[in-house]
Amino acid sequence: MIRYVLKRLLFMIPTILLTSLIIYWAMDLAGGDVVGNMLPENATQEQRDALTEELGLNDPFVVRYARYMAGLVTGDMGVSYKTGKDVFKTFMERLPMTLALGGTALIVACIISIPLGIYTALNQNTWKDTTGMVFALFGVSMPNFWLGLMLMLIFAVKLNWLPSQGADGPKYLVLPALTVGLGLAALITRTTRSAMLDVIRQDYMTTAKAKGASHRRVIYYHGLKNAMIPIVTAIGMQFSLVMTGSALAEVVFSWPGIGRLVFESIDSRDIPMVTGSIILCCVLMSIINLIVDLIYAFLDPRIKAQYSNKG
Amino acid sequence: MSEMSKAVSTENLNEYKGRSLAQETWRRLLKNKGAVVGMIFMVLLLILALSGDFLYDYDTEIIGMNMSEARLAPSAEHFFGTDQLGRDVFSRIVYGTRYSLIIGVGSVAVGLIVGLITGSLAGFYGGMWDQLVMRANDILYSIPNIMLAVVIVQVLGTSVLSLVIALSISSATSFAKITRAAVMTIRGQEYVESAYAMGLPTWKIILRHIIPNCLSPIIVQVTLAIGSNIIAASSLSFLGVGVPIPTPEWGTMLSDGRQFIRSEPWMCVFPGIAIMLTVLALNLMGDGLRDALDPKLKR
Amino acid sequence: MSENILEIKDLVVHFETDDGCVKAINGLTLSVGKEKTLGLVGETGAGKTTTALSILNLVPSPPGVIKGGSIELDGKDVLQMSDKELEHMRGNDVAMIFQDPMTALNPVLTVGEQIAESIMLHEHIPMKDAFERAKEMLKMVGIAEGRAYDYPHQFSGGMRQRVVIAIALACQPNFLIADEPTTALDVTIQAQVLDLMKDLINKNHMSMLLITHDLGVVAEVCNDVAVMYAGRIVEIGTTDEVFNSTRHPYTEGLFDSLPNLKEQGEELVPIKGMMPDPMRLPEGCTFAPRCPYATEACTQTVPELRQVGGTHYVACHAYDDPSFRLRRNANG
Amino acid sequence: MKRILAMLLALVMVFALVACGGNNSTTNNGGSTSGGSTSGGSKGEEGSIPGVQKTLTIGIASDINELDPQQQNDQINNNCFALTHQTLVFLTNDTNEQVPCLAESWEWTDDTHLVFKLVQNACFSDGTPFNADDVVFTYQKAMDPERSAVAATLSLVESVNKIDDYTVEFVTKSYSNELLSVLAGYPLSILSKEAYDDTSNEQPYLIGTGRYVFKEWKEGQSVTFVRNENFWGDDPGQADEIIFKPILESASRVAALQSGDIDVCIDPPINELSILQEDANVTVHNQAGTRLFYLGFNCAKEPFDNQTLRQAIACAINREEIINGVLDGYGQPQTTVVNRGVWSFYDDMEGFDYDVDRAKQLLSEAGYSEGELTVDLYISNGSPYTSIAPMIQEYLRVIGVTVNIQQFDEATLKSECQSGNQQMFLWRWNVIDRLDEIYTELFSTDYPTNYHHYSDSYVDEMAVKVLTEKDKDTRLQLSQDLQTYLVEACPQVPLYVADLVIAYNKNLQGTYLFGGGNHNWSWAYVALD
Repeated sequence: MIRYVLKRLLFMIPTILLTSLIIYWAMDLAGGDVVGNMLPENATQEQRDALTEELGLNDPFVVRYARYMAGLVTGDMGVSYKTGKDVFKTFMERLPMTLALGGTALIVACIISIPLGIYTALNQNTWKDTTGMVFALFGVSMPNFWLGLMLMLIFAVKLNWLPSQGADGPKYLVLPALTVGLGLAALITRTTRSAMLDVIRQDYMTTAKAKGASHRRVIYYHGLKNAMIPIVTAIGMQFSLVMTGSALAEVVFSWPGIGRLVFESIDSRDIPMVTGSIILCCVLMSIINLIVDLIYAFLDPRIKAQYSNKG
Repeated sequence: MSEMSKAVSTENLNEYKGRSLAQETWRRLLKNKGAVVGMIFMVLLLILALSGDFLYDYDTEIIGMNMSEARLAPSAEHFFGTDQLGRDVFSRIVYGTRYSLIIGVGSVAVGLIVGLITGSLAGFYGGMWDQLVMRANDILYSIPNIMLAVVIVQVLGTSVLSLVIALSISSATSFAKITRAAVMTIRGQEYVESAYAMGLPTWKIILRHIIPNCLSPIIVQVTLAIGSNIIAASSLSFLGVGVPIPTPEWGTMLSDGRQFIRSEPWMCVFPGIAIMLTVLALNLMGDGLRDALDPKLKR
Repeated sequence: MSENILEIKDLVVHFETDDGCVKAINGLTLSVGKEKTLGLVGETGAGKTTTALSILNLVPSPPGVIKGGSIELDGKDVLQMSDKELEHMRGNDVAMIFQDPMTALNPVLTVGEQIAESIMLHEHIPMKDAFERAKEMLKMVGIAEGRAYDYPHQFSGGMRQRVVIAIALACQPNFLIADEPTTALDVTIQAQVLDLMKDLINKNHMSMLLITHDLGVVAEVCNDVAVMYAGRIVEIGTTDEVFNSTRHPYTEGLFDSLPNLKEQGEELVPIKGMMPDPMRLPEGCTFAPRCPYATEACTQTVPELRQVGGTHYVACHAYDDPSFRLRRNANG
Repeated sequence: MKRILAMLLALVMVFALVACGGNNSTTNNGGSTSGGSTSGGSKGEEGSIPGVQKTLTIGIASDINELDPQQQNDQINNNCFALTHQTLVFLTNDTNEQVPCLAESWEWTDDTHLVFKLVQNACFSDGTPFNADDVVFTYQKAMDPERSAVAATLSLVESVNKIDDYTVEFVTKSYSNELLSVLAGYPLSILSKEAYDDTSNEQPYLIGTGRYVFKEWKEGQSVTFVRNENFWGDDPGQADEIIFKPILESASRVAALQSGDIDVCIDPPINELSILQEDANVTVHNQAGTRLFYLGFNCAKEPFDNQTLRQAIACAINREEIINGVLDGYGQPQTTVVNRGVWSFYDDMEGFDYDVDRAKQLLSEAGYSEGELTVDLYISNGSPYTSIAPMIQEYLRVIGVTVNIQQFDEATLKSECQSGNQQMFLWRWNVIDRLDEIYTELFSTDYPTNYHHYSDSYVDEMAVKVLTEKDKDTRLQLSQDLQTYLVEACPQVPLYVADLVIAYNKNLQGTYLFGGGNHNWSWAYVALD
């Protein structure tokens, strides 16, 4: 097992190289005036040329990319064009915010969708099943900026229970997490439902009942553990989605997350920040996927066997 | 054994013989009320998408502006009210059906094909191929579709096509991931080994045995992805990399109507509801299809 | 009848599916004596497994509906029991061995855990102690203790069936239902498993309902035999009575379609026709269309079980005339 | 498996605690009145000065991006420097005149010498005294292109010399009516020479003589300033802390104001004003603006090198409809190129007002038949451009010109226009009092911000004359003639000057607002009722 984890970590290096190449090339392709973003409107052409020279933007793509990679290898991701702050530090400052938001949102999603998924699976094709589905779909078919605004208007403005935006303490987390969480709930509910439907008809469930296990235990202990594999896949996928996907929710609630950081830096062509943060996102994503795969093994011994002998 | 079959009453024999898989699935699909409602809605959408030009004249009624009627509340004359340029929201939604369907369905279709192939190969072969595909997935997954859209728009210019390509890339990654997970668990089953034993070539095994069996998680993802891609189009158009102005695409109408969310909510509410109903219809149909196709669910 | 552990009276079970109402069991009456083994024989689709599941009240509720009848286990009617009582009974008083070992075990739990669970549920002892007991059970069914930590996919078919048996016997139930325990196994393993079951039953003074379509297994293991056709018992009695002085035409048909080692050259005579469609059962005696001795009366009313010997009962109108004998044992 | 369930349950507990924990703290001190009374958090909490709320929180539309005055010229940053720094002269928001600030008095001794007498009792926030050395140091640094991004604005100044400790002399190439208002700009705030000499200080540019001192910038979250305890003037800041909070989504800003999380909402969306007006705790303030929005032409290349065609397009645009459609009426139309409210504003020339027939007639005169011409319209994404663009597209479609709209982020739009790739573009220009910001910067040949690529020697000469003409009446006449000439030449179609709209807590006092948004919050505070 350890060998497998090491192999995956080693594999991350070519991934990062490839990612940086793709993004650097993409930002190059995306064009846009980098220097224009940095200088005030009435800066003279000489000042523009001086800055372009200073940043080495006139050099051919290969030279710029090599220089960037040289920096990357030594852990220096360069400085943001827009704010002048170190890219790595800014990313790390915002990472806990996104993890907090993403994590809580996922918990919210799981609390809502796993029981709902099981409930709809148990009452398949009854009205309970359809209403459960409609509720689960409510989150994904409603754009999260709209959902966010509605929640904000109700809880912050009308009822004044919760702060409308900002990020100074746990109670600031409630509304954004709910907004993002509802968006995630749909896929997790659907996956739970179809997984449970498959599991309910299995013979070992009858064996469990024949042992005298209560209905609840059969469903939650025997059934859920088997159903967890596709559910964990869905959650793993959602978590990586939340990293950069909840940019709009972060904008609505002024939550300083990574989604918003990437969103703004692409808009202002802040190349070091975009490249740096997406590389770090990619590293994070690989780690998350690795964790999801390990959870697979923990959940499904057949796959663990596959990993250990595969090395 | 031959004389035995003769003796069996012919009546119940041909009853079974007649029903191929497709007819069987269709018959069972019709039993599921939700799926039927979903199908009817989708057929209606398809008709609207095709008949847009007959119902409305594009220049005058869809993008034509008359400020005197700007921002009217929903009324008999304008079912869904008018937007800030006085254009009738209802006709724009009806006409816009085609763009949203093209974006939603198109991007998911492309993504599905790419995802299925890479996912099943990764799941089936494992080893190097699996790592390659999965790591490529990690990369594509971490690149937000906002960035993909910006780059593609820069290369191809703002058009529905570039939007479809950008969204299909991000959908492909999720399909590949699901297919891989499904294929990995199914690959161990005996019927796959027996297919091997019969000497079938690998790609045939994948096509005939493995993919049909990992249909249910895929159908779930297809129906969801179409909805979320239509919504993603709205955030992209907010960034200016969506469909060109004045195309009446639902996602764009949603993000344009954003500023008026509290004062004139109908500009935002109705496109939102249109998307929501489409996603709901797709999912009910998808669910019905999933249950109908799943032989184990025969009762 | 001596004190019976199980008495089923007029059990009716239907499955209301989309395509129509499947009449799986139509008035089943059956009883199993204490420390006795009753073989339940019949073609597939006769309703054997449904009978087994109904004893544990495990018939899947959405499609399956128990229309009527009673199942008394140790004097208590299972169909009236509350969930609590059912949960207490299952695994403790009565246990079941399933047919397909490949799918009967939970793939994500270790074998030891699955056995220990039953002990833990009924004797309310912590998992750790239950796990030790589980190891002993494994030893009892001939599997090395160390393997308690392995997962089902690491065992062969035969070994898995042993685990299923270990699970069933974990709490020493006094009544065991075995639903074609050896069908999925090859012959050599089949013999081992049957021997194992026989001596475990004798050692623990248990009674068993053995469901099978293999008459050889019945002869070897069971005291009594009940022949089931289209959801009803058509003939019941001791193994000797049914094997040697067969009364019901269907039972005769079963024996005729069996290769007989003694008379090698004999022509095998299969039973004419096919199992009736459970959704459209014929009137009167369900076997009539395929019964060589069928008369007009057979298609009118459903024959009731009547006594034709010590403990030998048969449900066939032909015996209105007591002297009637099947060809097979014309002299008997 | 149990471990997973246990873990899930534990997380649920934590989350529930957080949620209800959150509720308890707000409900017990939450305001009882309906709607968004100032409740929760540090709101309504009294600061060190009795009757004054401890913090003043201002919700802004985008985050600041620079802390060094001379490296930028964005309004968002300048609003911060207004708190921490001061300039030689101060621009008033009523008469647009320069009044004494760090300079007591000043005079042009001759055409090329401007002498300032400095105040003697001023000091910086770290206590060091203010004198001529600081002024000389600040301007020498500002004029050096390597060390300052705003060197171009001082192109007229030859040198800055110290006469004595409290007198400074500016030597210029020629007399300029606009130099004083240039020096009033916040990028040219007076920096402390001692702070720069002290090499241990990494951010010497933070030291100023203003009423507040920079405390912390949490990127993307907030910028905080605390009151400068040893402020030299007699009217120090009232609020203990002033916080700028970037809230990008306009609807969120409004909700934040109503829920009391912020005290001032910059640029509330026009269509939500009616909702705010109904809210008893909020005052909606509206006054004439100074930012002119226009439709520009690239006069250097096909097809808009053709003046008649430009005039045809001008006649096709209906300004009133745009103002009602986009601004709900909160704006003033204008025909001339000088922003309404600036000295010598003259709008009575005939010009090219909305007249579809005349537009069609001019179009054919320009040599184009209906439906023949297709042009690109470059705009920046976000409002109001995405609302105006479709209207212009529609107006031109009516007269037979097809418009393709291309969206860019702001910086890219500016560079596209600068390099002349555009044909038509939508842009804006905020001018409070300096005419050279229009004539020179917008219409003089080869000036970097002359996105029209318009070049006319007559206009270049007139621009210099207006800049240097001392006599007021002749200067007025010159400016009005130039405006008439430029409207006829039609390098751009001026659309409207948007009103300033701002919403704030009804107890807000001491506001000092400018039509173009360069507000000075150093006197502002929230009075506690």
